[in-house]
Amino acid sequence: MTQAESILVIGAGIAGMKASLMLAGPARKVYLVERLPIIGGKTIKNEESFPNMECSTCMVAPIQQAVLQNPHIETLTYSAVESIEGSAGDFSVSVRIKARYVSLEACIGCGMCFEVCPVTLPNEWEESLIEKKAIYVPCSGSLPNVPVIDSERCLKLNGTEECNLCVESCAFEAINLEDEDRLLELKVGALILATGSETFDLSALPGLGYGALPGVYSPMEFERLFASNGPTMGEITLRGSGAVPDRVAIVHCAGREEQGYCSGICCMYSFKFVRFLKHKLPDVQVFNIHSDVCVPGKNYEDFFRSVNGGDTEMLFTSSIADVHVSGTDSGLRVAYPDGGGVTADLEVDMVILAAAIIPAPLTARLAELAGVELDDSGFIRTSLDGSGSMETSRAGIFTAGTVEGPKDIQSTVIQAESAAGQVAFLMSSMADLTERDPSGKSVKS
Amino acid sequence: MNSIVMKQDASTAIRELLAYLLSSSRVDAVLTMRQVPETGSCDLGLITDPSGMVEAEPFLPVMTANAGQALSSISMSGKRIAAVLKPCELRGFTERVKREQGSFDNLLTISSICGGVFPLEKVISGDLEKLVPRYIEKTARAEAPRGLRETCKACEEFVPMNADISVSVTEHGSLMHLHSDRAEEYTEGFEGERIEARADQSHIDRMMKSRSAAKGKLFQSLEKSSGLDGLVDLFGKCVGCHGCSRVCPICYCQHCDFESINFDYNQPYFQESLEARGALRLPPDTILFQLGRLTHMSFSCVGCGMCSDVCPVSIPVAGIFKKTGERTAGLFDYVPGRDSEEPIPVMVFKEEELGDIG
Amino acid sequence: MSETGTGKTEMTARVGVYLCECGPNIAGKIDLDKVMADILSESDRYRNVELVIRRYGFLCSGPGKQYLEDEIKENGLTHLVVAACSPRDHDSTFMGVCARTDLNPYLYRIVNIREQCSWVITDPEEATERAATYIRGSISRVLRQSSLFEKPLEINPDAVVIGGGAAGMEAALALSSDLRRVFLVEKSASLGGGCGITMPQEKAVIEDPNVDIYLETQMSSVIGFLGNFEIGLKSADGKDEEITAGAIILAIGSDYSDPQESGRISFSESDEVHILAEAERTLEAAGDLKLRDGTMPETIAVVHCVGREEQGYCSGVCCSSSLKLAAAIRRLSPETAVTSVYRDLCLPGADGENVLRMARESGVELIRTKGTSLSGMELDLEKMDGTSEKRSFDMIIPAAAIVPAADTVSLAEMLRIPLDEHGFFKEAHRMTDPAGTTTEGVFIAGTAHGPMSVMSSMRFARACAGQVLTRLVPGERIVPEVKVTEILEAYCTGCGNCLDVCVYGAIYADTDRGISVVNEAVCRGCGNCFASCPSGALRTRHFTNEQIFREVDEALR
Amino acid sequence: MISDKHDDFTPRITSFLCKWCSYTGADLAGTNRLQYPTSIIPIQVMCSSRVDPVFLIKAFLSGSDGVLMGGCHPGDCHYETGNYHTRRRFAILKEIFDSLGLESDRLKLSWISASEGPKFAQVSNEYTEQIRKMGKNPTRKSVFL
Repeated sequence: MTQAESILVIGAGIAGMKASLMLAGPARKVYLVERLPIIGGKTIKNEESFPNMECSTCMVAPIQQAVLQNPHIETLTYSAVESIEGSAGDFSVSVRIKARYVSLEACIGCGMCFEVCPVTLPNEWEESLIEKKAIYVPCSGSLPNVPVIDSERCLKLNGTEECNLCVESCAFEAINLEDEDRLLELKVGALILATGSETFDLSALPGLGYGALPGVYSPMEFERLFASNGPTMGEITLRGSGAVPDRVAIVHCAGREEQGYCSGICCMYSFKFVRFLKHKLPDVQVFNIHSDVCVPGKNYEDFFRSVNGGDTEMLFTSSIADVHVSGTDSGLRVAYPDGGGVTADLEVDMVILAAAIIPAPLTARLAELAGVELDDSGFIRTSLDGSGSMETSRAGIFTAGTVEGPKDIQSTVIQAESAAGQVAFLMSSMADLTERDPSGKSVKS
Repeated sequence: MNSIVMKQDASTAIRELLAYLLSSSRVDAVLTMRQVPETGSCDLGLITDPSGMVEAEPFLPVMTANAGQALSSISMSGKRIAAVLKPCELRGFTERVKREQGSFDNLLTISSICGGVFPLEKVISGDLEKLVPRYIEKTARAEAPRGLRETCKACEEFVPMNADISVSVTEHGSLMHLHSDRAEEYTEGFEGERIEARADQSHIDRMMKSRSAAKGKLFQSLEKSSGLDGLVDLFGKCVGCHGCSRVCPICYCQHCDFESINFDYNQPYFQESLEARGALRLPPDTILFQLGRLTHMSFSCVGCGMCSDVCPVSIPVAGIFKKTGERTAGLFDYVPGRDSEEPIPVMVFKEEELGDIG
Repeated sequence: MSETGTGKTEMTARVGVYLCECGPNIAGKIDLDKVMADILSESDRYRNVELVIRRYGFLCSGPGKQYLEDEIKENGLTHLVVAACSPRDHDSTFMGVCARTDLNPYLYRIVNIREQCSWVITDPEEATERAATYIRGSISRVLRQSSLFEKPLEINPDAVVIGGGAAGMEAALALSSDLRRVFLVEKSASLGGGCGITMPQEKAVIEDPNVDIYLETQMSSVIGFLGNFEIGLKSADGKDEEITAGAIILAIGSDYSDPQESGRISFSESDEVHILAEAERTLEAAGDLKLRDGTMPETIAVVHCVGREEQGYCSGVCCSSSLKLAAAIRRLSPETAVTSVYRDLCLPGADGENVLRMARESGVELIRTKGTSLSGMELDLEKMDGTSEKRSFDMIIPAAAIVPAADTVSLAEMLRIPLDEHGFFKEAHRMTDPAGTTTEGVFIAGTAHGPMSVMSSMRFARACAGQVLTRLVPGERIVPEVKVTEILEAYCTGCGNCLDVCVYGAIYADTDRGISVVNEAVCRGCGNCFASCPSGALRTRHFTNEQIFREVDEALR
Repeated sequence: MISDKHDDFTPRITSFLCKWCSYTGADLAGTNRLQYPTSIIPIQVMCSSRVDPVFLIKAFLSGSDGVLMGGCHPGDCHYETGNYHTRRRFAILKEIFDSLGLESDRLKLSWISASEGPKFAQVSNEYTEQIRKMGKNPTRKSVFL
């Protein structure tokens, strides 16, 4: 196999996985690089996806399995791209595979090592709602189901003390504290950037109380709170008090003004949260404080209607920017200007902020490495010719999913399929050139 | 509804209509009950020559086979056929059409408000001659004739549901109701006064009253054999002949799966199960066979009663199927044989239904 | 084979049963020696079966796999049972081991004695007993499995694109190369579709030597499956032609809803009410929007969300189109006052925000209402503060909803694909396969899928192209699933139950023979048809009644 | 081979689990070490719609104290609509059992998704307890064919 037939996909979320599965085959090898120790991306953080309220794990797990079992995909988890040189058909990429300290081959995922580890840390994958050990898998049901060691917090690795408990607990001799980062030099013909996005940093909106008031939640926190494989095993209980909420306000458009665009999916996930709440807490009262309802496409309005009125009260505000959340003796107060511009008050015990979708912090760095342009919002720019192409400003480098801008899962998959098609086309035209070049010159090295 | 007044008795009138259909070449053949005058023997027959109509006894109150079952392949021959069917036979046929085992395309169906039929044993014993005149008289008065099959006594679906032509007979006379364009078209030119009339509802109501009462009693008698022990009691005498499924209009399979290797047992199974559980119930197949059949077709059971009629050991199969079938069909407001366009419940679904089942 | 006393020749099966210790994960809970002894003690209950039972440390490890491979070869195993972890983890691993030997991988089973036994059952004795039960069930079942063989199929890489609008042309361009022909079939006499403006791809499509364009032509018939379709085309002048292709892309576009459908809007022919798409076209062609009498309107209202209520969805593009049009009118004729009347502004993405800014900057008046009705040229606006206002305009432009094209129904029937609740083609899976349909090899692009922007249409088109480009690689063959359903013709009555429940259209009625026929290349092996067949005429390989019954019987022994 | 060391019996619950959701959910229960009784006998099928009601009858008559059918939640079927068919077939079978006076509680349908490991364990525990209260299946006493 030559570089012309190899592809590098960066990011193993649903876009990266779909693109990899489409491209991998006897004639094409795919390297799938993922920063986290597990694959699956953001989708697997959601118990259910709108609008079908379909179980996300059920939807994604077969895709994850297919990726891991595909002989033509080399999945490099816990890895990062360090440099990208060359041009379409002939890229040289170096990938750093971080020391995992646990052998992907030998470990069977029994989890014995977690129990003995004396170090506890917040589990960021679970939005820090629970803790993990210094040797950990991010969540139950992780794929690959092999832990990593946080080298900065591991007592042995950071030099605090000669702890060897995990090594001793492992019956499989899968843990090697001498493990080191490895650098892998890859020759590939094309790249697909699919590193996803983040949600707006809500602490930048002090008026909404996130961070200061424990009853105020980010969307991802709430997703994990609801998830049956999450920190509370799916029980919706309030941070701190552990009480079950009676009244919940969902504030739309958090960060829209600041970002300067509507993410197009926050209304839908907010309505999904209404379903979540009513499903588990039938007596809960829910309020959606919004100014515009944006539910585009053939599948979304029905969903909105199914919650509107019955399950939630839609409260219109003339200015999201003037919504204010404060703490009271009994819970939280949300103050907002209503349709006539008069300030209304709402007493609740839980607030969920529908945060905007923003570029992931590492997107700019990736763009710089890959030499591709960003758009004004900081997402990777595509379709420079208006044709819907997924090619970036650099030939041979394509992109897919929310790294290109906020979008729902459907559009993410469509982009992944588009990008995969364009890569396949590029590859076949190159192979074609090779065959037909009478001079014998070839793009193959 | 356009109806034709029948001057003579219903059998004669329909015989004449059938002869008319044959002689005017509107149909190629007629399916009807026949009785050979010399011997009194009766069967279901296909007649193509108008002169053969003398043997036709369209409303003979016996069911030698479910005519709906017999009609299956005949109806798909491409020939135009007029068929005289009892309401349950027509419903059975309709259920078969839904399963691609028959077609209404070239068919004129004639049915009547049904007084029920006598068990086959009455035909064999030769008692039929005596019973029929009394039957006609009683049925016209909406009374239950004696000696009918238990299933018929308890049948509440005695009014034809989707016949082209239905016949109603009361003390006040007999009428032929035309329900479809085809009925109008085929009877064009057939002699008889046309009036606007429906079947006499009070007559139907009176019949229904006695039927409902009988059904209540039948179902109640089955309660005694409830539960696993009850089923064992009921089916304990089963000889495993599978006659019930062979005569069933809904059991349309060419080969019964329950007789296939899928349900065969190997020797170690017998031995080990016997050792583990200490007893083996023979004859084989009974409970699984009947439960399996119920899952396959109870919701489509038209209650024709053939299964009970042929059971050599008098197991009330029809009653059981009817009782269960009413419940399984009721889950989906399904009425077997009501309409050939109504989908079979297990072939379709609604996204929102049966809420608390999972 | 061994000779028996009766002179008959009988097969002797050699079943290998390998228990993985998985370190303490299995061996720490389950007494594997006892399991082995229990099963061996009963080995005489299998006729003509020899059991080989062994335990091993880690069967999934490199040495473990090698050990298993050697064992299969050395013992001449005819069947293999591996008692280890979940099939999700290592089913394919051990199938791979079988594939390196003469043992057909489908004569092997994995038994999950870890995730669903040792890890969940507290008591070691109970877990041990349970493991033995599972393994016995699997021995019984594996003996009834049969060898299955993959049958790669040759494919035709060409594609047919139905519809010559933006999506269709984009798909054609994305696909065409010297390795692949594209047949672009358009019902009308010209390319371009419903956008009303000249699409930039048109020239490229016409000049592309690998794209065959069929104008005034419709698809009249189709048979086949992914990689091998035969498609009948009928042209307006009655000419029939048959083409073959490996995939079909549906890009037939959409229509606009009738604004008067709702009853909230009523106007007559003579009123100056023009739907948005018309107004866009006029503005593009003429450079301005005039009233019928040739004068310029002084006031124009653009009414958003017309049809949203009735259709039950937000088309997602009308807000943007409406504001763009409003801004364009203001730019071209600054003396015209333009008012946009909306309920919610749905303007996702950075572009949306730009459009809104442009509209504001160009002086478009924006009015948010709870609802709007129209009678003649007078709008009744229900304001957010609860008051209402009636206003008349010289011209009114309703932004009608995007609705399915008329051909959608007939094409769906021809291709045996379902429609969604709004009458658009239904995707195979809303999230994971949005461009695919339940008929493999048939894809949906553009607004035939649902309302979307031109950019999204082209993305869908490229996604369809992506599916074709990656699945139908010239010179490569495709390997259909082997664990599919087969039909036992002698048992089939042709009742059609199986056809009704199969969402993939994998079963056909052979009316001449009065039976159903399974297209194995299309079947995905779910087994729904099997459960719908009272005759037992269907059999899903690897999940036959006999296999499952034996497993149940053994487990309950 | 039933463990009789407890005063009360250990039910045997034949469980037909669809490959995509409920089997994966059961695996997740294992990964999380959620304990449940030894009663569950899992049989993996591709889709709950593969489970012919006759399988359930067969398991019942073969001496299963309970029969559990697990599938993807309605709307989530890996094969589009399979579980909607399952649901109807199951409803019919329940009704048949009820009408014949058989204990229809010995049949259970449960929608368990791939992430619902805790639900699988909970259903297993609760259903086992329910069956334990009902007592042994009378078909354990003799072989029914």
